[in-house]
Amino acid sequence: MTDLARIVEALLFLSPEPVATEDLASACDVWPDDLAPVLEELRAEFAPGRRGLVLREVAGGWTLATDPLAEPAARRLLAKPRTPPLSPAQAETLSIVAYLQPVSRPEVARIRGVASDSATATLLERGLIEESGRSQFGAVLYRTTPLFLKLFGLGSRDELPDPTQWDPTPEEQGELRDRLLRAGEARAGVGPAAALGDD
Amino acid sequence: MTDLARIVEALLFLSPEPVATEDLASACDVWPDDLAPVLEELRAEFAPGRRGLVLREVAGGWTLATDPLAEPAARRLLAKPRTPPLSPAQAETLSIVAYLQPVSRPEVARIRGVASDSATATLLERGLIEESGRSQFGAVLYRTTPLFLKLFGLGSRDELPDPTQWDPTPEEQGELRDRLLRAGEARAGVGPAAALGDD
Amino acid sequence: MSAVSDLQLDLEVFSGPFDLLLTLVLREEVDLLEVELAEVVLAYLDHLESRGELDLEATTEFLVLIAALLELKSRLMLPRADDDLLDLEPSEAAEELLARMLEAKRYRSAADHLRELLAAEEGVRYRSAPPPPWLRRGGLDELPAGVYAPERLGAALGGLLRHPPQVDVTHLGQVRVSVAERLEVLRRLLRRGATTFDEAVRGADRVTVCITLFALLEMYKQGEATWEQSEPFGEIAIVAGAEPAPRAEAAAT
Repeated sequence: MTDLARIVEALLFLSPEPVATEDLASACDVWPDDLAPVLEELRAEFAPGRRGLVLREVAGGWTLATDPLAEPAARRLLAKPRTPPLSPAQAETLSIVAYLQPVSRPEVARIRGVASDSATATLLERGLIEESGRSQFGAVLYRTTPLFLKLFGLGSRDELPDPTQWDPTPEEQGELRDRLLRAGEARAGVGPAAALGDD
Repeated sequence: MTDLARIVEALLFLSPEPVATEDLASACDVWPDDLAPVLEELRAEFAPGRRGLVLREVAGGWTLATDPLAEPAARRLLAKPRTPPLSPAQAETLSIVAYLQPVSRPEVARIRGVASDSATATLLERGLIEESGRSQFGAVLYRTTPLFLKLFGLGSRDELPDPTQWDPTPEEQGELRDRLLRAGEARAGVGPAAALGDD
Repeated sequence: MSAVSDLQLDLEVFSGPFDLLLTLVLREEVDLLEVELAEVVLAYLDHLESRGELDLEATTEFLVLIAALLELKSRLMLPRADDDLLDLEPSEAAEELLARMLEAKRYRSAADHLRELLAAEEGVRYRSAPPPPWLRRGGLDELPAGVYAPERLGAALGGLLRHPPQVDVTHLGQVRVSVAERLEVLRRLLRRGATTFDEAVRGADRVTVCITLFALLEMYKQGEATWEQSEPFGEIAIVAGAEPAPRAEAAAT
């Protein structure tokens, strides 16, 4: 291992947050380009399945993380539960914030069709979203945090897939429209509202 | 690297304190004797001079530490003094405390329209605000600190800039506190206490 | 099963589940003008009470549906409305509902994706140990004086003094507006003399506009108010009727 690789390994171990290539370079007093081969070397060294640690690129920087292989033992040693899963309301609120940020709570409520105050409060408390100023109407705006990217294994927000990929096809939309109109005939204990809600 | 060595590497990476052999063994669900060769393997892997990290056996057990080689870079990356930016939530909270002090947390929440616990906690932790007794209703009151005056370059609280120049509704009558509370309530609409968080 | 599809109605012109009524109205098999929407709302409130719980999701669904019906009915009932105003096809109402449902669905699917991402990260842990003592960053007290600009505080405070434009109350909005409230608004305006519909709904969101129109229809029915629109899309002038009806409030809320 080169000295530069050894230093970078140590920096990644010490830093509580992912470190951008530029910050690593200036700490090591080298050009970012000089760091590229070192990061490749470390990436190969800490490739998944090789060691107990994996080198990851998340939240715009580099960081070391444990291999899931160690999870049962880590749970026994640290007695700390991992991040609890998200409730459906929290996940919906988070997805709206992630895609539309900065976005206000009223806007989230409009899209979800229900008030989302407690989901928003939980996401704030868990550090997945944060305030980012106010809208022109004075409503607090929210955005996602670096912790969100880190916990979801994303390098940046650009890695979120295009959400229109989940939209129904025009044919399916036409069908939904027809069903809304024809729901009476299709109704066998299931109304139009419920039928659409399940799609 | 064996799976057991990988797991132990991950555990040593995660643990902030040295871990005793027995604790490592029970976390890995093996006998301490089974761990001896694994620790030898890791000790050779993380021998001084080989990598950026060194495996050390100290009084309390085993621990990973960085090689002194990385110290200057680590200081440049992590120990350099910096002025933490004020987030929008922190700036709003701090301005309310600065202009209205002493002020209670529920008042801050009413004016901002959202719970401000994390902003308040950060300002307290950084020493920009401090507690100053309790209101007649038992709520903790806050005021700014001498450090606040120093960092904002103010000789005393009287030197806070006159907010008139930023006042969007100069036609409104009343004390600053009343006006802030009225505006906060107007922004919150007629909504339930949910908007105020945990007052 | 959502509370909305459970809702059974027993009205003068229709008896059966609410979602069937919706369907029949959209297919023009039941005349919306003959449906007492206030009765539907009352039935729903009774229904909620009997369930003993408030299902926000279902309540919102109901409100969206009833608002769509209110809007449709309002348009049908507008006096002197010409063909332009009557052209809201049932398909347009369906279109509106569809658009909302698609948007909500998009982010529900994105939410599912996020939950999958999080599940895939199961077992990935990051180091959270504090840095060693020799690396601890100095506190703020080591910073030089004046690193922050006091103007930042003045500007932040100024922002907090701003009153939102009235439209902002919609952010707590659609679930919280009631016919009783809108009756109150209309009566208050009328006590000061004649008013206009625009005045009554200034800055209001769509649902509030619908509910206000519904409140106005209720006042009209009770002889509390009449209104006039001289041209399509023109201003709607509202004047107090000859005989304010004492029963009006009970009937409408």
